[in-house]
Amino acid sequence: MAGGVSLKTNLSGIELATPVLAASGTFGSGQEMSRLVDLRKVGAVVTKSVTPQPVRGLPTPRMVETPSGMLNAIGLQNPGVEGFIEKEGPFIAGGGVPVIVSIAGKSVQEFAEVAVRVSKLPGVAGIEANISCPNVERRNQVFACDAQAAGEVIGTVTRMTHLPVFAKLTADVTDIVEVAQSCVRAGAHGLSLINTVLGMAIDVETFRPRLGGTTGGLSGPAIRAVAVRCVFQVARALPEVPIIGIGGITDADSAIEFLLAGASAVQVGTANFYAPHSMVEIAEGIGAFLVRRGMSSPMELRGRVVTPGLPAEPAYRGG
Amino acid sequence: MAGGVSLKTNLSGIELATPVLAASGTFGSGQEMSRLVDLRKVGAVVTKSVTPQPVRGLPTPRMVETPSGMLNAIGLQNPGVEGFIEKEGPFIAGGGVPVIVSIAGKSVQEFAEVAVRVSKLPGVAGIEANISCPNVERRNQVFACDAQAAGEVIGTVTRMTHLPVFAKLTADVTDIVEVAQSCVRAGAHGLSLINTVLGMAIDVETFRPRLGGTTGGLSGPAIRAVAVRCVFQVARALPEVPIIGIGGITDADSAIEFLLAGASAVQVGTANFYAPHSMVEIAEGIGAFLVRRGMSSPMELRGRVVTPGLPAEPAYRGG
Amino acid sequence: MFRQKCEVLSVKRLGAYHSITLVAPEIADDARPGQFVEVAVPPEREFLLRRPFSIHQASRKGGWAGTLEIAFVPVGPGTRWLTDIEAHDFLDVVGPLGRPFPYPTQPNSCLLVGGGYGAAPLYFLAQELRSRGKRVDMIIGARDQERVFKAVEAKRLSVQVTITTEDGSLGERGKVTDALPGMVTRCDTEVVYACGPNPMLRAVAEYCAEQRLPTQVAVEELMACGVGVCWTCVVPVIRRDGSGWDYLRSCIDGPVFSGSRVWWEKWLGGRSAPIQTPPQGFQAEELTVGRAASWPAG
Amino acid sequence: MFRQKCEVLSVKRLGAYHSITLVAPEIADDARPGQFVEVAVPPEREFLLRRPFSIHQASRKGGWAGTLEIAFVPVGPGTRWLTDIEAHDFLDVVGPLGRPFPYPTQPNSCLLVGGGYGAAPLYFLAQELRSRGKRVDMIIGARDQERVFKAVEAKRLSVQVTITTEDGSLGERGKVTDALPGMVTRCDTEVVYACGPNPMLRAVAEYCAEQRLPTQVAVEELMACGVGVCWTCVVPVIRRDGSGWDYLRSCIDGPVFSGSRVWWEKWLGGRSAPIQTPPQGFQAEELTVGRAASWPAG
Ligand SMILES: Cc1cc2nc3c(=O)[nH]c(=O)nc-3n(C[C@H](O)[C@H](O)[C@H](O)COP(=O)(O)OP(=O)(O)OC[C@H]3O[C@@H](n4cnc5c(N)ncnc54)[C@H](O)[C@@H]3O)c2cc1C
Ligand SMILES: Cc1cc2nc3c(=O)[nH]c(=O)nc-3n(C[C@H](O)[C@H](O)[C@H](O)COP(=O)(O)OP(=O)(O)OC[C@H]3O[C@@H](n4cnc5c(N)ncnc54)[C@H](O)[C@@H]3O)c2cc1C
Ligand SMILES: Cc1cc2nc3c(=O)[nH]c(=O)nc-3n(C[C@H](O)[C@H](O)[C@H](O)COP(=O)(O)O)c2cc1C
Ligand SMILES: Cc1cc2nc3c(=O)[nH]c(=O)nc-3n(C[C@H](O)[C@H](O)[C@H](O)COP(=O)(O)O)c2cc1C
Ligand code: FES
Ligand code: FES
Repeated sequence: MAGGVSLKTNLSGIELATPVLAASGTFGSGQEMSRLVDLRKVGAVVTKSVTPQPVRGLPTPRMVETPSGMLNAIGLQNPGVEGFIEKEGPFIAGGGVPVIVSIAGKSVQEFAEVAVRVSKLPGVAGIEANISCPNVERRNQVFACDAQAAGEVIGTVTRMTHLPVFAKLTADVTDIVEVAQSCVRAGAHGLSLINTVLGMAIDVETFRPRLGGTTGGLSGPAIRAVAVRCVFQVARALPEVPIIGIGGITDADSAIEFLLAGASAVQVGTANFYAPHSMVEIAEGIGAFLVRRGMSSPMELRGRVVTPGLPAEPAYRGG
Repeated sequence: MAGGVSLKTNLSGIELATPVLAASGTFGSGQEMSRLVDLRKVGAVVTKSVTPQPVRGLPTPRMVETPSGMLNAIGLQNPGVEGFIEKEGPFIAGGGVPVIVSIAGKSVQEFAEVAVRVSKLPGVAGIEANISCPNVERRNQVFACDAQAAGEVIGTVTRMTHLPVFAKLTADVTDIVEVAQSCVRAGAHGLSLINTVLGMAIDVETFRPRLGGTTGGLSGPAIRAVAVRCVFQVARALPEVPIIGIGGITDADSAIEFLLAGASAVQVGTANFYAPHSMVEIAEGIGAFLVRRGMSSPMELRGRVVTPGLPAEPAYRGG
Repeated sequence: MFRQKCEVLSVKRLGAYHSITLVAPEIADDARPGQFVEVAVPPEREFLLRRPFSIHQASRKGGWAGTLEIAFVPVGPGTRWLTDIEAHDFLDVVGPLGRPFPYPTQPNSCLLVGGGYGAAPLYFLAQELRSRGKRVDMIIGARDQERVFKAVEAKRLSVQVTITTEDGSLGERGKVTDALPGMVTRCDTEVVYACGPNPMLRAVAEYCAEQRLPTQVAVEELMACGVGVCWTCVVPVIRRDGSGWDYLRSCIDGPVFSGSRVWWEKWLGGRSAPIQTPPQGFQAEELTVGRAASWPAG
Repeated sequence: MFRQKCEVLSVKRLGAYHSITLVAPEIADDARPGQFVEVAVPPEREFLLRRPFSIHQASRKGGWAGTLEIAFVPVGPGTRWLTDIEAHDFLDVVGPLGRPFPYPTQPNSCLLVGGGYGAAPLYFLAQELRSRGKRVDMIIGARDQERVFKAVEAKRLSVQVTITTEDGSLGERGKVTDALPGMVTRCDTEVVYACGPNPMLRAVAEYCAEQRLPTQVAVEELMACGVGVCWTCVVPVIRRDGSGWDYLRSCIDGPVFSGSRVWWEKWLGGRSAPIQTPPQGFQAEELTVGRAASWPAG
């Protein structure tokens, strides 16, 4: 790249061509999208979350557009870990792009199962534990909404694999720093912030929820400010831990916001749906920005946000 | 109104001409806006939050636009309860529009002080306790982020006043139902959901937060889905409690979404800034909707959302 | 599948419809009837996602070589925005997408049934079928005359045509399904193709199942990506081996499915009359359209 | 204060500037120099808030009676959208807003200093001052020739004029503040009015304080509502009685403030040279412009 700039990024040991990754559930494993996107210019692909058994998912409608965002309620539809390996194994082994496998489960045990199986799969670069799903052993409370449960999952998964493990957290908690700390104590090699924000929309003509699953996850630019805040809070508390910033990233500037807030890399989700080329453009844009600022690596931006008046947080939500 | 429809709404004893209120901090006390809006067509005005002593507020910039929303960090600037009474007392006593006074404080004691003083003010229709502000007695944790602290404030305020008291909650919690229940147990006559969502934006040129207060509150259509979800969750758990739905309401349809989710009334905030007439148009739109559906009162819409597949919640955030 | 910035060659009004003809050589070259394209909306809007539109026409040869036509009725922000598009503007288009209508191998008498904008892809299909020596008949229906899409074109392309409108403002008063039995008999129909509102597809599919007529229907579900990665666009489809059913992605396993394998009751609710499609262990005796069954999953 | 749907009478280009003339009788009738209007952006955009623009011209009499003109440079989505506005389009406008420039009571020699689009309101002000028999001189500056707003107009309205550009492409090379001392001497300036980038206003105000010259400056802060209810647009201003300072709303207590009472250091940071404006107990000896001090707070 121009001006001695390199976008190469080392994420907890994973070598990436760029710090811009595809977010889970928005890019498959890369196979389908390879026809539209040059995968060599993609940092890595985080797969759709995989569970031990096949999951059929929720009834339609599974999405609804909201202002500057969308709600989705897929219900983790996936072919199960065996079906996943059959479908995606060869592609992943091919090594065209680093693949981080997102794993999910209804119990600590299920996470462990998938982690073990996935770790044996050639070519897998890392594991992202999607702990933003309901825990059947705790009245369906979401793992990531409970620091202890989150720590249990991560502790078990890290013991089960040699691969770097990223804990993917939700912003729908009173204190995300507490959950983050618990995951790091349990051995997480990095944190992925954030998953979608729980929301709902209602059809005023039919009086029905616009989603078959009633509630769903809000994504897109609408949640960007929330995600930047979460990355900022966690990075302040855990400056050593690699963070992947996620939430409403659509262009280089929004990606750079996350790096300045403390992220080492970013994931692009919803934008892939309408702008499949955006990850490549964002990486190029970051490169151009670095050149313009006379910097040589994205890491020079990490956590560089200047905050004189701290701690102003927790701020006056109420105006 | 046409077809025997009446928008009259009784909110915990307060008689309102329409179920559409002005949200705190977005409409003053009504004086300034009376030159642009016919206040007789406004359900009620919730004032900017008032504290015991004058508060100077945070340095600028105090706002930044975000996709389909805005962040604000005002820092509760207000003239203090005495200054407030001096400035707004006569207008409130005038009774041109029902006025609900929003009160805030750094401690339970401060809330009590303002509540007492405000209760003596002629013409005040009710009190909204903005408990989404930092509690100096608990390491600045926001009252509304702690069910117990929230309950303490509401318990004290309700004891100090004869006026109906609404507890205004934040969505930035793991379990908003728990906080809501605690407030209701403590005597809240109603709940206002939701306050702004904590967010942050960074200027990529200066590396500085775009807000003088570093973090700030996200408002506008971007948060609507989150607000509808909160109203839905709380209404399911507390079907008897009057709820005022707040968050990204811009038109009759978005207001009706909140009513269907379980709200008895709604507040309009950010939309007042760019469309001062919107509260009036929303009320008229609700009226037209009722006529079209052969209904006679907004209360007929309350909580009418049809949810066969429940409980799907807590839903699969992670897709 | 390609992503192209396509220049708008021309825009037309036909009754309630707007049509846009695009210069899109690669897409047009691969396009087959029943496939669709995803059109990007402009930046700085509060709505983000591409809008899917069936390929109404794709010309590989002749004066219109390399062009693609879509037709739509404005129903919301995206389609309203599209009505302002003018010649020489550029649209960001991804396509061709999805599984097209399969062609029958043995000689066949084909009845094409289109409701509303669902008629758009059927003329393209009719041409392809005729060029393969098939007999084509058509039923084109809509709410009213304004919404009947290209009645004249239907007459030009088919042996027999029935037009239906719900208000009777054109052709027979009623729904396309009212005209279905009569046409099937008159035309000795051997296979039915349908595109239109999902409830219409269901009625057609259920009637054809009763009559043991193979059907291919182009369904419509909300789509976020259009390319198979988001799993929002699924439809419940019975496995060919009857071992159960799956949610298949209508953007790549469809939008065209065999009408007898869509589990309508599960998808659209209510009770399926006359035939029920139970979920498990049900032998989905597929009524094949020649090699249709050999098409990709679904 | 009114809200009006205003028809666009005409749009113009002047160098880097676009200007829009609106039919807005009520607003034009009340408008005074230094006040502004808030223009609504269209629905379905990801940005929501009205955009504030100074009133460049407001004609109460003559051929242009009841019209209002604003001028701007496209810098972002709102202003970019405005560049597509054409005659006969309608804009949703709220105004007139804010505290206008006060006029001196005693005879005065007035120097008007404008930077970039900050020059826009000064011609309106110059006319009003002249009609009150004041002497008007002007310094108009910008980055380059393209951004010098209406140099000719400046010459027409003032006794002496200095044009400055940072790149020297027009007039003297440098900033308006470089030309300030010379002009003040040459013109026996008794009061200075300034509008432009906040750092420029600060430099002007600090120079004038040194020279004990009264100044009125029109500041700019981010505004969400423009009508005094959101408290986003505040500027730190020293109390007249010196008992301290307050954050005053620039949308109603301003945008025009007495330059000597804005606490520049607090607002814009850095160190204030030459004079410091300490926060507490500081006697803000206001340099009054005639009855200026008798204007609403600020
Ligand atoms: C494969 C496919 C092919 C299509 N072909 C055409 C076509 O040729 N011509 C045409 O006019 N339209 C077609 N559509 C529908 C078209 O995509 C939608 O009408 C369009 O996306 C609406 O966008 P909008 O912003 O104008 O309205 P929106 O506000 O997005 O939608 C308006 C209304 O239509 C509903 N809606 C939107 N998209 C869909 C959908 N995909 N399925 C069901 N309901 C929906 C919304 O829920 C809303 O009630 C097709 C859809 C699919 C999936
Ligand atoms: C009282 C007042 C009068 C004004 N008069 C004029 C005028 O006559 N002509 C003119 O061209 N502009 C004027 N402005 C500035 C104008 O309002 C902004 O340029 C405009 O809102 C930018 O909108 P946008 O969507 O095009 O760009 P945005 O994306 O909103 O802003 C572009 C850049 O300008 C900055 N910006 C936006 N608004 C302001 C503001 N109010 N103060 C400081 N920085 C800002 C943003 O932070 C961003 O960096 C005035 C502002 C105020 C407060
Ligand atoms: C500029 C601004 C100031 C606000 N000030 C207050 C306040 O003082 N007290 C309060 O309880 N809420 C305050 N709010 C929150 C609003 O009352 C409302 O809860 C929030 O904006 C969500 O509604 P909206 O999306 O319609 O704006 C403020 C919001 C904004 C945008
Ligand atoms: C349709 C859809 C499906 C998703 N599926 C998953 C998933 O399976 N696992 C997961 O961890 N996150 C999932 N996500 C969340 C995204 O990975 C990402 O965290 C979120 O969308 C925020 O990023 P964005 O605003 O860029 O989309 C999904 C998001 C969408 C929109
Ligand atoms: S629309 Fe995304 S998978 Fe079909
Ligand atoms: S802009 Fe809202 S108070 Fe000034």
